[in-house]
Formats: sequence, structure tokens, C-alpha cells
Amino acid sequence: MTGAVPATPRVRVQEAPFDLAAESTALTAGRENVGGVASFVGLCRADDGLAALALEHYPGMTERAIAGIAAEACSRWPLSGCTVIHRVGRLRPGEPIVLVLTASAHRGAALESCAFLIDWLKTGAPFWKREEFADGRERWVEAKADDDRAAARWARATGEAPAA
Amino acid sequence: MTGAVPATPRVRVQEAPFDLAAESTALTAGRENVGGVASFVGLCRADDGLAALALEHYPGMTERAIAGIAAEACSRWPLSGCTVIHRVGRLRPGEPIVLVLTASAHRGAALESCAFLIDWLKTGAPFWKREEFADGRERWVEAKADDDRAAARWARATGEAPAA
Amino acid sequence: MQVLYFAWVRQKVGVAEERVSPPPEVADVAGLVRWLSGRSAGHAAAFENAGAIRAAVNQEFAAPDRRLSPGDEVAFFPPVTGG
Amino acid sequence: MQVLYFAWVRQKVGVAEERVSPPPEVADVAGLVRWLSGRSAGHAAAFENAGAIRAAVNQEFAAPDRRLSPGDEVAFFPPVTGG
Repeated sequence: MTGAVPATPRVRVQEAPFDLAAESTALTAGRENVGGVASFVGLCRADDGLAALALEHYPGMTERAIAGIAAEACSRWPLSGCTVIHRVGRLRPGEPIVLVLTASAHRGAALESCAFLIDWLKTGAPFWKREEFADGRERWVEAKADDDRAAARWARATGEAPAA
Repeated sequence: MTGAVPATPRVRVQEAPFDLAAESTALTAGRENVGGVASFVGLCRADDGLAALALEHYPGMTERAIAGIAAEACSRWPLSGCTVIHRVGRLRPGEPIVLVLTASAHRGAALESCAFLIDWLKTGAPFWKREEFADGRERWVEAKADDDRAAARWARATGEAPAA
Repeated sequence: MQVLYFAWVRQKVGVAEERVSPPPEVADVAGLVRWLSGRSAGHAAAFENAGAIRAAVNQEFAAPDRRLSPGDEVAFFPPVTGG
Repeated sequence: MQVLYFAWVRQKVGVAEERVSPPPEVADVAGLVRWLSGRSAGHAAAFENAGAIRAAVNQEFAAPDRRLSPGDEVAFFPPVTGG
């Protein structure tokens, strides 16, 4: 344990790819109190002839919302580090979209908070995905009930608003 | 989904460090059907003045036991890839000990199977840790009831034997 | 009051952002939706099914009864699909 | 029969591995533990608290009542502490 001061999460929204190894090393370099680092990398799948995903965000609100949930993760679990990077722009199948990294003295804290963050990113972070297919069709991805259920497991009153 | 054929797990027990980025890339390179890759890296903590951990294994049985549990993970979750690397020998605080990587079309499958594998590695894999302290003391690490409880969550009849 | 639109809401309205000055009787998010719907055929199409739209006020998710002030930044968008 | 010892069991016995030929009445893992305990002070110390020791036969975890054959590889060790 690093003590009572929660870790300061690192949050970025960017078009560029991210470097899993560098981000992981940044959470452990020079520290001897990290017992485990959990990570999740979400990738773009080539479902149904998908040619690309176009990811849009709300600059300002998106970063703020992710920083808020990352701070919540750091208060719910004893994390020594937490990094969330989400890409935007046009991404092709096979490309990484999102990275969540959590470090803790205890493996359970790292694993659970990593799952919590990715479940929330699916349901509460202001991103919108448009699918572009090989045949020229385009379609905005619709929110999934499955994802809402996954996020609801964490039993938090998220800020996601009811219908306007 | 890659279809009905389960992935072939990659299992290694070695003294050398491992390369998280290279292992992660190996599970996704050239594939467009992987939706997520979960990973867990366990590290050596400097608890109570620890100077080093000496990790011993049972050559043959250890690899076989890990391959068995990895195959079970591939049959319980729809994984497109699964890698487990466990180091042995003398490791200093801050050094990585174990890597678990799971890839799937679905994030839940990747996250859950990763947690399952690391919980099992803590309780069912034939490794023994000896702690070496700065003041010269040495101590064999005792199995923890916490770890047994974490593994029991997965409700599997593991092969761990009762007292001889 | 600055209003922003995202994803298909933006596509239907036809602009990403606009400055508006609704009359004083537009007091909350639901009122703003009704008032914006009258501005153009695009706005009307975007807000046709209000249940499919979410809102944020000053970059925080907001319910339909959220009160509004003239200086607010209000955004409308579909349910989010990140991650 | 090949017998292997790991961790503090190995340290107490004093060897990592030995070839033994127990008499026919040593039929299972529990019987082998009793018979090995009589071989030296080190063996006796290692097996003093049998409840603290686990066994494997032919590289699979084995219970005390596991039957043994002359060609088996039997290993004794403390509860595992990996990961």
C-alpha cells in the first residue's frame, strides 16, 4: 500500500495509438509496492463486413467524465496507479480503441477496478461510434442493454441521464 | 468469435523476464475478431524489508498443471487466445513474476478468465516462494486462506490434494 | 446559450453547434427540446423521438427537468457507445 | 519408486530426490509417508506434521489414500504459493 493518499489517474483522449508496455511501466517503474497490474485493451472487431469505426467524443466533457470515474475507482479500491486512454477518429478492424490499466498492492483490487472502469466506459463515457461497412453503408452503433447490465453490477448511481 | 475450436494456450515457466507488449501483440496480430485483451502482471513487492523472493517449481508437473487450467479456461470462456508465463529463480522487489493474458471477442470473457487464471495460479500451481530479507532471515511463504477463497469463487473441483 | 449536437443528432440538425436565445418561458431541458424542435425541419427530425436523446448541461449529464440559465452550455446526443 | 521433495520438505529431508524400494505393505501415499519417516532424522522432521504436506503421484495432486505402484514418481511439498 502506498498509504492513504489516492493515486492521481492519468486520462487521455487521443487519435494516436497507445503503447501498452510504456503505460504499464509508467505505473510500476521505481516502485516496490505494486503487487499487480491489470489491463484491458479493447479492439475494433471486423463484425459483419465492418471496414472502419468512426469514434466521436464531446471534447471537455469526455475527459472530465473519465477523470471522474477514474477518481471514483481510486477511492473504491486501494490503487497505486490508474490509466485510461481512449482513442477517437477513424479506426480499422484490429486496431486498439481503449486501454485501462490499474495497479495495486493487491491483485483483486487491480482486477476489479479494471473491470469496473471498462464496464463504465462502455455505458457512461460520452463517445459515439459510427460503423462504416465495406459496401458503403454507415450506421450509428446503438447502446446495448448488455452493457448497461454489466455497468449496473457495480451498483453506482452514474450520471447517465434519463431520456430528455 | 473464432468458431468452435478452442484456442491453444501458450504456457511457459522461465527464469527470464517476459515482454508484455510482445505477448499481447502475439494474441492479436493479424486477427480482426478480437474484441478485448485482458492481462494481469503480478510483481514482487518489497513487504517488510524483503530483499528477494526465490521461486521454486516442480519441472514437468508445473507446466502440465498450468496447461491443464489454461485449457479449462479456454473451454469455459470463448477465448481466441490465452498466455500464461510464470518466472522462477531469484526475483527482486519490483520485478514481474507472472503474466496472464486472455483474448476474446467479448470483454467479459477476457476479464473473467484472466481473474480465474490468476486466482488459480495463486492456489493450485506447484510453485513455492521463499522470502529473503535484508537482515539475512529467510522464510517460506505460507499458503493464504484469502487466496483459497478467491480460487473457490470459481467453484471448480481443483486437483489440490488434502493433507497427505 | 450555447447548444451542441453529437452523432446522429448533429447529422439531423445539420450543425454541430449554435448560439440560441430562447424566450424566458423555456425554463428547463425539456422546454428547450420543444422550443428547438420548432426552429427547422432538421431540428424537428432530430428531436422527433425525445426518448432516444440524452442531454448534458455544462458538460454534466442532465435530466429533462434540469433548470437552465442563459449562460449554460447544453448538449444533445444519443445514448453513449464508448469503450 | 522415485521420490521428490520440494521447498522446506526438501530442506528438512536433506535431498531433492531419491530412489526407494518400500516393502509391499506400503500400498498408498499415507503408508509411504510413514515408511519414509523412519529412514532418517531428517525424514522424520519433514513428515512430523503430515497435515502440512501435500503429495503428487506421477505429477498429479494425490490424496493420502492414493494407491502406489513400484514405477511411480511421488513428490512431497508444502501447500503451493505461486502467482
